[in-house]
Amino acid sequence: MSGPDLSVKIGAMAMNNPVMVASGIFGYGDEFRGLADYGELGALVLKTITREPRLGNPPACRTAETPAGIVNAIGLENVGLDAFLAEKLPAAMEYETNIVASIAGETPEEFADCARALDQTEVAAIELNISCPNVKKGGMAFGVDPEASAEVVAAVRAAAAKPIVAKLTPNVTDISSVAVACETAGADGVSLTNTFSAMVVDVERRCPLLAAGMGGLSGPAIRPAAVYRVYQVAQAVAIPVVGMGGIWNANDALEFILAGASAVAVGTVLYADPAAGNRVLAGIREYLDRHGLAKVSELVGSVSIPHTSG
Amino acid sequence: MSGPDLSVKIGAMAMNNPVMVASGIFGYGDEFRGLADYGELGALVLKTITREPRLGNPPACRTAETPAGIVNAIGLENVGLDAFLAEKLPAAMEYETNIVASIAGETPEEFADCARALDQTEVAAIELNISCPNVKKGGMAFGVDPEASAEVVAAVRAAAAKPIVAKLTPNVTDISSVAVACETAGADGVSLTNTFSAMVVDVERRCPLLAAGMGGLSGPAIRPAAVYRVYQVAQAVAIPVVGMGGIWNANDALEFILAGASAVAVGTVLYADPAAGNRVLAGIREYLDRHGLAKVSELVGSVSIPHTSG
Amino acid sequence: MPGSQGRKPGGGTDARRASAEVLGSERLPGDHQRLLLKAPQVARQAAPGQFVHIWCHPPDEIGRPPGSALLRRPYSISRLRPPDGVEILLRVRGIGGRILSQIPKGRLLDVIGPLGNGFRIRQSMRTAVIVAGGIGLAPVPFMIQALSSRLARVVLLAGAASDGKLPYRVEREPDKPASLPVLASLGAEVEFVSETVEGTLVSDLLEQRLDALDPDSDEVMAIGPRAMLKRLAAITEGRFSLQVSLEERMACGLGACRSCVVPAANGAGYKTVCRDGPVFYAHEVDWERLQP
Amino acid sequence: MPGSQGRKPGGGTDARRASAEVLGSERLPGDHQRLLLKAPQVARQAAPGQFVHIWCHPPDEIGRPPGSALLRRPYSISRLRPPDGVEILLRVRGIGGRILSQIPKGRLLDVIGPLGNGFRIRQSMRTAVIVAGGIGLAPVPFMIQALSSRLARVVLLAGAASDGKLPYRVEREPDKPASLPVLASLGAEVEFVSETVEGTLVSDLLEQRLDALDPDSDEVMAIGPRAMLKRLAAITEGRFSLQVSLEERMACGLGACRSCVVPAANGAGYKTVCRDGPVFYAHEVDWERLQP
Ligand SMILES: Cc1cc2nc3c(=O)[nH]c(=O)nc-3n(C[C@H](O)[C@H](O)[C@H](O)COP(=O)(O)OP(=O)(O)OC[C@H]3O[C@@H](n4cnc5c(N)ncnc54)[C@H](O)[C@@H]3O)c2cc1C
Ligand SMILES: Cc1cc2nc3c(=O)[nH]c(=O)nc-3n(C[C@H](O)[C@H](O)[C@H](O)COP(=O)(O)OP(=O)(O)OC[C@H]3O[C@@H](n4cnc5c(N)ncnc54)[C@H](O)[C@@H]3O)c2cc1C
Ligand SMILES: Cc1cc2nc3c(=O)[nH]c(=O)nc-3n(C[C@H](O)[C@H](O)[C@H](O)COP(=O)(O)O)c2cc1C
Ligand SMILES: Cc1cc2nc3c(=O)[nH]c(=O)nc-3n(C[C@H](O)[C@H](O)[C@H](O)COP(=O)(O)O)c2cc1C
Ligand code: FES
Ligand code: FES
Repeated sequence: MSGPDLSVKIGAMAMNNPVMVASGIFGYGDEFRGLADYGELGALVLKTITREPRLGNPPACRTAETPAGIVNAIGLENVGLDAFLAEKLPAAMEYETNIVASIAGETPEEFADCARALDQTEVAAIELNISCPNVKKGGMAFGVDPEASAEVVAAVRAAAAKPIVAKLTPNVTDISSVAVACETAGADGVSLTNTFSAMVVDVERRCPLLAAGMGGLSGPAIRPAAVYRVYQVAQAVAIPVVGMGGIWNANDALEFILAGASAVAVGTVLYADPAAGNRVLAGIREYLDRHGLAKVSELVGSVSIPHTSG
Repeated sequence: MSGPDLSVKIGAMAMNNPVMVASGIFGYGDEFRGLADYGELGALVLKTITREPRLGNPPACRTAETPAGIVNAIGLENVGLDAFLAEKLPAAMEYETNIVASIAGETPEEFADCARALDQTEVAAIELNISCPNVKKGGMAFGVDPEASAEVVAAVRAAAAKPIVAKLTPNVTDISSVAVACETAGADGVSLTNTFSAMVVDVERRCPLLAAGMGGLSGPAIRPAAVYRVYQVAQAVAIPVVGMGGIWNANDALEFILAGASAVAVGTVLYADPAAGNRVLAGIREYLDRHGLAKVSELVGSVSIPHTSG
Repeated sequence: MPGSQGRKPGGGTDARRASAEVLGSERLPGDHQRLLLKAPQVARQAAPGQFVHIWCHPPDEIGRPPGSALLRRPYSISRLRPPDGVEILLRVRGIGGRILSQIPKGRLLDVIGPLGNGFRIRQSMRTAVIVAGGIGLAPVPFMIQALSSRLARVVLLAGAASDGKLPYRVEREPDKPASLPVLASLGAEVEFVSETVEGTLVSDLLEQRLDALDPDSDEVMAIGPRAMLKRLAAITEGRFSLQVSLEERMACGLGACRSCVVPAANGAGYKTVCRDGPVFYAHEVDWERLQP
Repeated sequence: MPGSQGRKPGGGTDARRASAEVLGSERLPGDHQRLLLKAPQVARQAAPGQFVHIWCHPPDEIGRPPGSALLRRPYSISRLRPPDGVEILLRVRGIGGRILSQIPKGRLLDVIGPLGNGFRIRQSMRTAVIVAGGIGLAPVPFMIQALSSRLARVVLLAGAASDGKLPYRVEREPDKPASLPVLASLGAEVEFVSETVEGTLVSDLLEQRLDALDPDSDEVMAIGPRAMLKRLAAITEGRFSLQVSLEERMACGLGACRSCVVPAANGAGYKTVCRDGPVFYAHEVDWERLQP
């Protein structure tokens, strides 16, 4: 199809268009097969894996609805690196687009071990889920600390040649400093935001609704908070930014792009509309046509915040 | 009316019930007069004032809608301390309940000056809006830094005998540490959360929708994130916590109470339903009756998060 | 609870808030919808130029937060239908308007109003010249209703981008200015221009007539796009008293939240559209600093 | 856009997703609603015990996030109405159910299904004993439809807290067990007990009959509250093959998100209700660790 140039590069990963699927939403890619043409999208990020398999949080319940959002406490349940390589990745690779693996660990070494193995595969890039707990720091997430984040990125950088994207948590005072630390340590891109820490109380039963107690808020509710964080990070780093958090339609995606995202990812919306990524992509195309723009890259980061202040 | 005991104390401020109106929503109290029986509520917090009058952010536009939320960038427009004392406070004092003044400043001294003057008035308590920019730290909010927050609280504590409530911003890595610093510095209570930093982009005009560029997200969208922060803070401090952020109905308010809030405040909801505070109060009463509880205080902080983790 | 009946919303004690029954809802050309509400509290107290603040969802669902249209929507009072009917005329653009336009007859709407300050009618006034552009025509019927009963003469100069954008039928006869018969029948001399047919702006119409007006007894009242209002302010400055009705995004609608401010003249800070306005004397507004 | 017609949602390429027309919607006792959907893709492929995942809002509004019911809602397939009708039976409790129960005939619903694994019918099976409690009765008509055409005998043991909680009429005649005529007419021997009238639990009914059943050819299929299922698992353990249908909160409904997991027997991690289930053999589930 001719039309505007939608291509985007993150390090060596070339994407036909800026629409990705966010990690975790989509499992290992196979379960949604057939519900939309996922191969049409720029990249698909698979569920975060860890070196060892993990059971995740206790069930009953793991996901709750909140106004225009959901709170999940899946807790990184995953099959582990070996089963991922043997069973899950080959199936995902059947999609004719970039497949991105997402990894987490409790130490930089665990990240590096996963990355080393993935470097031998066909994955287009590796996303680092640094929102997970850092055992050295008593379970505080790596991603809330620029140094710990940089350590993870550096360890992975040393272990793998593939493009690396660091996925940032919004639960920090200064997300830009984390982004800059990741860039300096060698990340090819950053993606944000992961979920906002959150809690839902079952008032009738007088206990947390999620078995894990707390979880992460995603969906349209967080969009304006996520857009602002993308804006802040895009001001601070030179590497591409992948924006996400509540994208529901093309207008939302364009908010992220105008705020500074080179690419965007759809997440929670896929539970309502499995074809949302394609819908968003079509809408971005339509917008570019309507505004007579030849390239999506012309839009990236084109808004700015006035320097006056009240 | 007999029925459950709803009373709450924050320092020396005794409230008949735990439902407050949040700062800023309600102006100086007079504008909403007649749209509900505000005197029935536990306390009314007036709009934040500063020592000098302030114009706030540029207009067109200052408030935007987002999914289940709004983003505002009013920017502390206010009449200043003198006009507040002369004109606004006397009108507000006509409500037959606790009137709380909210103050902000660019230095601890500005806070202290306001507090000193307010200490001579009939206000029941003083709320410190420490989400405002700290000129000494290049405009970073006081509230993101435990030490700067403590400095403000200590300065006000030295200047005023009235109960002091420190209002916390959620835009930090570790809100509990800020709460603890405020408690140690002499606060009688903490209230949270203020708004989440956020941005809305006008995609057609390709600029920020809010004239100020960024603003603060409030409303139901933030509720689960606010409840979790209240939970965290209530675990960390012994002083009463005022919970707010997206309360729309009694169930929402009870989530905050069960998570650890001794009192709650309604904010954004008043723009839809000016009588929401009264509706919430009635619902809390009904809940206590239905559950056979004699006191609302029995509920405060009665949920806990399991210590298992996936 | 669909189609539920008449619970008074929220226990408000203020006569300004009520559940108003939708007595009629009619689609009009140009994506307009006319709603007729049974709102005695509004009908009794309203002045032309005032507005109502409407919760777009069912009143009995106010305890559940909606995903969109969380805030009320301001709409001018378009016309009174005595004894207690109030019409609003909305152009469907965004989500709130769409929801309202789909509410069937018989349902209830949670309405606060009348709010704000309407157009002032000075004692000495004889002729009112209403200048209205586009959706600015919404409150014009009510203005004519109120003015024509008290003044010697009411002139309406109306403009639109094209005839099709209007909710009213345009009457064009040879050698006569185009008219809007529905509005003329309420008691105004009407002249209408469309940018596509006549190629004239409504502000030009006023300019042509200015010399024939008497600054002591005649007054211009304007409502429409900012660009039009700015132009009128420039034309009339120092010569005629001009009242303008402004729009801004609102939250409270009551003057409390300071969402809807516009710059006041003489550096006097900001004024709220919802409470100080929506109608201002042109000299109260700082037109330089007013955003387009 | 109300009452809009048949746009295929989202350009999905999967036969499992379609806009299904609501052919009928009927209020039933006990706050139940029966919806009849025109869903050929479901009707063609469905097995009893499978479910559909429904977006509660208009299909053409899927591009706008709702404030509540952001996730789809899982409902069992209650009955097939050939050639392409699919019934669901819902008990209105929360917001999603309320929205669905109010959708008028003629509107469209965005439905994904059939999803999950239904009840298995072994080759050697002769008698199926269905044990159903409360809203567990929803898929029972479809189960009877499918089983009675292939097995010698279908027995339904049904229970509820009280008669009034049921969507069906209860028939009580002297000296006979209470029955549910609508379900009996589909080809099952029915015995019904209500806790308030008979004072018996449906699990007791099964217990009384167990000795008369043949483990090789007879099978128990159960659906209802967890407590009931737990009891049945205990009663049948090691003696009879038991299939149970479980419920959990879902997000994707497709096995991807791991929201809806239940503990698997023998420490084999978790299984998803949406994809591995909702029907499991009792021996696949770790009943100890299963939350009440
Ligand atoms: C005093 C006053 C009187 C008005 N009278 C009329 C009238 O009689 N008929 C009519 O059709 N319109 C009128 N408007 C404009 C009307 O309020 C907006 O069209 C309406 O709020 C748009 O809501 P929406 O959900 O349909 O659009 P959206 O674009 O979805 O609204 C998004 C947000 O922006 C706000 N907004 C969007 N456009 C405007 C606007 N022009 N003015 C103020 N807020 C806006 C909305 O209230 C909402 O908060 C009036 C506005 C004001 C301030
Ligand atoms: C496989 C399966 C089949 C089902 N079949 C039927 C049926 O045929 N008829 C029927 O009436 N109900 C059935 N249910 C239960 C039905 O899905 C819930 O009643 C419904 O999701 C409640 O949504 P709500 O918005 O009305 O309630 P709310 O309480 O407002 O829902 C809040 C959230 O909790 C979830 N939730 C609440 N209760 C349940 C539940 N029991 N199971 C799963 N999720 C829940 C909702 O999906 C939603 O995400 C089934 C559930 C499952 C898992
Ligand atoms: C159920 C669920 C599971 C998730 N799992 C992961 C995960 O494994 N790894 C990860 O980096 N992010 C995970 N996320 C976060 C999303 O990738 C995304 O960052 C977040 O949901 C915000 O985007 P959204 O609002 O569009 O969903 C998960 C989100 C949800 C809702
Ligand atoms: C329009 C608006 C103005 C506000 N002004 C103030 C303010 O002046 N001082 C303050 O401490 N908080 C202010 N807030 C924050 C609220 O008091 C409250 O903390 C926040 O909105 C979260 O609660 P809510 O989601 O119920 O609105 C304001 C919020 C809004 C929406
Ligand atoms: S809308 Fe709140 S002051 Fe005008
Ligand atoms: S609902 Fe997603 S795995 Fe079952």
